[in-house]
Amino acid sequence: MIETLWVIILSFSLFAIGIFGLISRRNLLFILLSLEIMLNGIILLFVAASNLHGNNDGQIMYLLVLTLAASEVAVGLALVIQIYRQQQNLDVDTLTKLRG
Amino acid sequence: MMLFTLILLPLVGGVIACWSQRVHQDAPKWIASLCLLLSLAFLISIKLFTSMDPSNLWLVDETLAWIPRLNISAHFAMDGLSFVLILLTLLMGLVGLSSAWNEISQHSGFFYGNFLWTLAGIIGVFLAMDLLLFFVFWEVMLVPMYFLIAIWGNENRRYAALKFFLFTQAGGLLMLLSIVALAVLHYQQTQILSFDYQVLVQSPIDSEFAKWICLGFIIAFIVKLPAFPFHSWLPDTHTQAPTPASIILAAVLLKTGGYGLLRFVLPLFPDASQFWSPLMMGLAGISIIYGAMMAFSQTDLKRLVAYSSVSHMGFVLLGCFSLNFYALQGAVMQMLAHGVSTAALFMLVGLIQHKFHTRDLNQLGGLWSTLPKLSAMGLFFGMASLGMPGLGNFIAELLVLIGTFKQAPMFALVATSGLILAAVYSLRMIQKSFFGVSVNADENRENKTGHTSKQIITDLNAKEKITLMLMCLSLIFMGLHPQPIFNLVNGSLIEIASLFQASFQPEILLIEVQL
Amino acid sequence: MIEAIFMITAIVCLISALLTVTAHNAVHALLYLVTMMIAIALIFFLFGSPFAAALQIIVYAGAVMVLFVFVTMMLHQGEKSNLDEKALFSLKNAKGPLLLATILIAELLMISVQPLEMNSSLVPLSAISNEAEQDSAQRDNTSQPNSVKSLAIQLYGPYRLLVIIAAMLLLSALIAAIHIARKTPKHVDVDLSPEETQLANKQQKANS
Amino acid sequence: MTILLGLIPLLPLFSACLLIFWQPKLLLTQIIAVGSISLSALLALILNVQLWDQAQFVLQVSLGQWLSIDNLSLGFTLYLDPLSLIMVTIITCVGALIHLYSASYMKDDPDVCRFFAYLNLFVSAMLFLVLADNLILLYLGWEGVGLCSYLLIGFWYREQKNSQAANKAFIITRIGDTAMLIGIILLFYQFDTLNIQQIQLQSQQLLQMDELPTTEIISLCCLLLFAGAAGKSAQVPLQSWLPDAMAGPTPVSALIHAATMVTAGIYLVARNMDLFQLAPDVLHFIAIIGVVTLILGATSALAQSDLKRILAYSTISQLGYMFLALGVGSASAAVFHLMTHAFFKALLFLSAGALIYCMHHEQNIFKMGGLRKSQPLLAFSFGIGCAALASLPMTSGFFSKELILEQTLLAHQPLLWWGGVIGAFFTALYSAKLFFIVFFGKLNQPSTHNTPTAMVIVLMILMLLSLVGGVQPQGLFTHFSAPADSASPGHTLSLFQHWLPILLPIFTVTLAWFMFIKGYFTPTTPSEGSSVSLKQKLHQFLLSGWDFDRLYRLIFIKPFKLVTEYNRRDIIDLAYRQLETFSSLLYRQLNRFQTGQLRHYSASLVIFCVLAIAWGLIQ
Repeated sequence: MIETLWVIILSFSLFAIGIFGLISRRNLLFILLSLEIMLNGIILLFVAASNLHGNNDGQIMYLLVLTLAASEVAVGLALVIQIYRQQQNLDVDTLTKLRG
Repeated sequence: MMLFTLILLPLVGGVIACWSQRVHQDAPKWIASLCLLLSLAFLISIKLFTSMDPSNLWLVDETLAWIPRLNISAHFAMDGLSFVLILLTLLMGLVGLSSAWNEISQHSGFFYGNFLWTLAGIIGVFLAMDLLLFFVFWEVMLVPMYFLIAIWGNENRRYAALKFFLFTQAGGLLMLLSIVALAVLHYQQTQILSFDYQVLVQSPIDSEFAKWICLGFIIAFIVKLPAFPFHSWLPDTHTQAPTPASIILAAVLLKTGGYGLLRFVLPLFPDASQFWSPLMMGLAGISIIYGAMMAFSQTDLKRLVAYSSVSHMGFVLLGCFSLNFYALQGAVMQMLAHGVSTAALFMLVGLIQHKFHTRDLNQLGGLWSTLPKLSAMGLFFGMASLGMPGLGNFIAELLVLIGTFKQAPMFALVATSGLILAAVYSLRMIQKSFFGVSVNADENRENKTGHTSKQIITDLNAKEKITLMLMCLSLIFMGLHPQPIFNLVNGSLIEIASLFQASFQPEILLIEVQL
Repeated sequence: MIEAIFMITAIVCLISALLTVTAHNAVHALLYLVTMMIAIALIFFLFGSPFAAALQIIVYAGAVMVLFVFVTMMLHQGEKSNLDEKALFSLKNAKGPLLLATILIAELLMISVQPLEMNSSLVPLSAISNEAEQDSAQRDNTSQPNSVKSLAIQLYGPYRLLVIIAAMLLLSALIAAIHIARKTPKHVDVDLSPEETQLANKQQKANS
Repeated sequence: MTILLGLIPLLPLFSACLLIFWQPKLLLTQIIAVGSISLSALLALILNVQLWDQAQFVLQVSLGQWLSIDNLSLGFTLYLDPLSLIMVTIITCVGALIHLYSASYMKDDPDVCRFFAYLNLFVSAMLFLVLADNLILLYLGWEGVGLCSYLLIGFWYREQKNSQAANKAFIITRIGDTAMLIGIILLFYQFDTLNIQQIQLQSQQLLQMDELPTTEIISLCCLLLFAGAAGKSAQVPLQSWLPDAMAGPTPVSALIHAATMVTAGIYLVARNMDLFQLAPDVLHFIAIIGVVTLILGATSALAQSDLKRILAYSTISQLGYMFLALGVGSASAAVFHLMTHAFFKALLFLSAGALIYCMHHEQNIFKMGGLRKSQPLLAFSFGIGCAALASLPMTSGFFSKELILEQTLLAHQPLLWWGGVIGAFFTALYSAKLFFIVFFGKLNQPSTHNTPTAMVIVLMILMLLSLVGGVQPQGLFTHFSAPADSASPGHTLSLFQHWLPILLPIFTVTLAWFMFIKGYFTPTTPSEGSSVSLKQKLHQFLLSGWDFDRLYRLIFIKPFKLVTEYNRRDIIDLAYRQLETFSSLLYRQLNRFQTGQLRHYSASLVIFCVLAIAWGLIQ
């Protein structure tokens, strides 16, 4: 049988890798990618939990997260395109117009 | 329903006035004056036609359901004290109106709307018996006054309007806090959840929190009645407010603070106010002296009159907290007399500013030669403000001093030195503005003749003369024959005074209250 | 046996995640990400929820990743952007985030270890069918857990609000994406090379 | 008869209101003003005639109820008894004469109507003061009189110094009045009533009881009442306003600062004599103050060069005499001197006014010499006035001042008696000096036009009164048959003490004549050299009335101005503005956290999560 511990370790590590990517990468696209990794880590947990407790709530939650991920990516990528049009590069550190 | 219509009249009048500007340019003025006269007549009719049984303190008492779940009812009641103050409000409303007649030009509809809504709010404050209703009207009267100052004020009116609003708002919130705390404590002790004054006054709460709740109320009212530490909003507001707004502000808005002390602090917290009375009398003493000294050093006329009203309201605070029957009568009388005299002074200063476009004392001078009637009025009201016997202010200050000397001679001594300082600053005001030779009246006439025709400065016109003359007569009436006012206010003040002096046996309690 | 498969897919998943994060070339990163998603789909399958696995592959790996590929294709300048990428990210100047990520993993593991001493284990689909009968009684007649039928019943039973919200979410995202990505005249045309854009701007100024 | 009494104070009040509101032309104002005052003078005389025979009489008329709260009940009731009858007659008669005089004196002044309105208002306030039956009505008259003196001193408001003198007068008297108000309030708590007669009755009962009850409160009340009197009658601590009050027109100085207002203080103490008997040490203090003021006034008058200021200082010293008489307990001597002083001082002021009028507003005495020939009438009237002032025998001044000195002796106060005698010496000296300088010596400025007829008539009447005024009104003594007067009938004056006050004035006048011949009375020119001689310093010291002005400016005015000027921007307001600056400072600091860098935000997010989890783990 699959050890719950291992699943948790896997999803947490995926999550951590995602965070590492989020902070270290300066290209907006890669930030979105690492965001996806974090999401996958979480989805894994949801489904594992649903299986562990034997009911379908986890899977329903998985569906919701899926729609969330999809819409988030859509809007994110639209923004990326617009930014690219204005800045011609996607380096996050140059986008500081919203500072205080 | 009578009292509710009394509040509704100015409200509706305001709406019509505000709307009627589209119909005709100076329609709002007439509608506003009509509405004020109507409500004045209505008030008098209420007083005359209600039955006069001396046993029941309240002339008119009506409750309407408002928030049944929390047992909060729109409970209006009028007794002698609130009747007198509402009468003062309406009269000063008319005075403000007459001074705004030809001074307010741009979007006057909105101005008269705000003007009447402020009055409605003030009348509401004087009638509300339910604490939350009182708080609602306390805020309602602030908002239109804020607009009055912020839109039609003088040079940096926004700063002043904001400062005025913030000060009173902070006080108001503190009051809300103490209202809720009072209700909760009252509920814990007597299992009745009620915000109603008449219910709360039956069973004063006796816990060590009572002191702090009482302090909350006191601070809220002291901010409004500007006493020493919280007075710094008054001079700025008065210098920037347009004349009608500063008339209403000085004549009536300050009295809501005094009324609150008399109505809500003293009866609801008898022992707590006994505890706080030395501190408050000290504050009153300081504000009398501080107001007078500040008034002495001002060069701006409106600031000077503002600081003088801080000093005068110090007497009201002294009168309220010396917990003695004479002093309470004196405090009420001071509220009325100060209302009339300061309103007149502000009207005169407004006229001077309107004619000479300056409020600076150093540039004024020798007005007696150019404007004899205005200066004569200025002299009269200057004398009233320094407490010349034969006028209302003297009677008030005399009674307050008699009351305070019995309770705490030291504070009374400080207050009497305030009398001397009052003479000092009002004489300086009279001398610098009316006597002597006008410093630059001749020069600015020469260099002005270049482009404007010699600006002929007209003396008082008929309307202003009538209003000022009426105010003089009312002050003299209050000075020489104050008995009707004392009889009116007698009932409620005996109620309050009997809480404090066990030995106080008002043998005239049973006399029939007659006008 | 399932344990072994799980271990392998987990390792594959981790490696591909690490590679996506540290890749310089955008397309490589995308591909590594796709492999990770497929590995996760396999794990779902191992858990005994085939519907989730299918969805993962179809929607997530299929649709979302393809979207990414499209966008990279639009924005990728080929070699120039690879060079930029090397400038933008290098392991030696990513020390801070690395440290942070490791601390985070350590903490999360410490959390997960403590409450779960009672080593409950996940049982694949076939073994748990018997306990499901008792608790399925209170739920309305789901034949057996994790099957698509019971999922659908639940989805359109108690959770119908969730579906509506998800639909609304998708719709709004759709509209937002279209609106944001719309090409307004003053924007430079992304697929023109820089020289052509100056040309277009001159023409625009001429005729406006 | 009570209606007559009621009418006396109300007539001038009506005419004042009439003049204020109607402001008729010159002739009509004169008629109304002078008419109303002379009418009330007539009424007063009628009352005098009717009540001449009755020794003790009391007339009361109530004009209305003022206020009644709890047990404080005040009414507008007028109370007439011999003392107030005398005061009323003095005020109305002298007032009428001065009104007649100022009708012609002020006829070319543009706003005459305002002048007469104030003058009428003043007389009615004074009458209310004198006829008041309770202390608050007295205080109403008291402040009304102060107000009118302020308005009249500052009548020519164009010059800055006039209105400043008016301010000074009002504020100094206001200080005295506030002290008096405190005294009245304390009295109210002590005797539970403010009615003057009841207070006197209760204090008489207290006097009969051998053990005196809480005396220090009563003596405090008496002291405060005396402070009010000192303020109004320009006694030592509060006397610096009277010389400056000469800035007003001369009839004003004559009426207010010689005859009526300054005597209000004496009337107050005389009226409450029984109360003051309860506090013997306060009476003694009053006597001492009287002597000190008496000497101050006399010596300062010597050094003055302005005609009206000399008369002002002489008024201060004569008031000192009256307070001396009150201090030794003989109110009758004080009131008698008050009456005679009213007449001859009014005469002096009015003739001074006439003098200035014909010397076209020249007030320096050293510039008017040898007017004996050109103005014989003025010389004659001035002579009688100065004689009465110097209390030469057979003049009214002689009888009253000699009576005061005798009373001081009877009250076993030899020291005070000597003070009085020295004062009398100086008074005689400066009045003789004044007379000789103005009317003898060489003529250096011709007097142009002579005095109008109205003024002449008034001067004649006043001359008559100041000569014949010596006869003591019979009613005065019976009213004050207070025990203090006949305290020691056995004690007879020694020969020396009897004759000295009679011979002293004659001797000093001849001494003054010699000094005038020798030329001692030349104006002391201020020496330019740094070393100011002692004579210079003494002259400066006396000229400024013992330098009280500089003292007050140093103690009160300078610190007050310093503090108010420093605090003009209201420290409390400053505190609130600091609040404002603090919040904007805080804003700038916190603003630095929003760098706009996306990675900073996400990093801070993660750091926070790490810390949160760490904290969770530690718990």
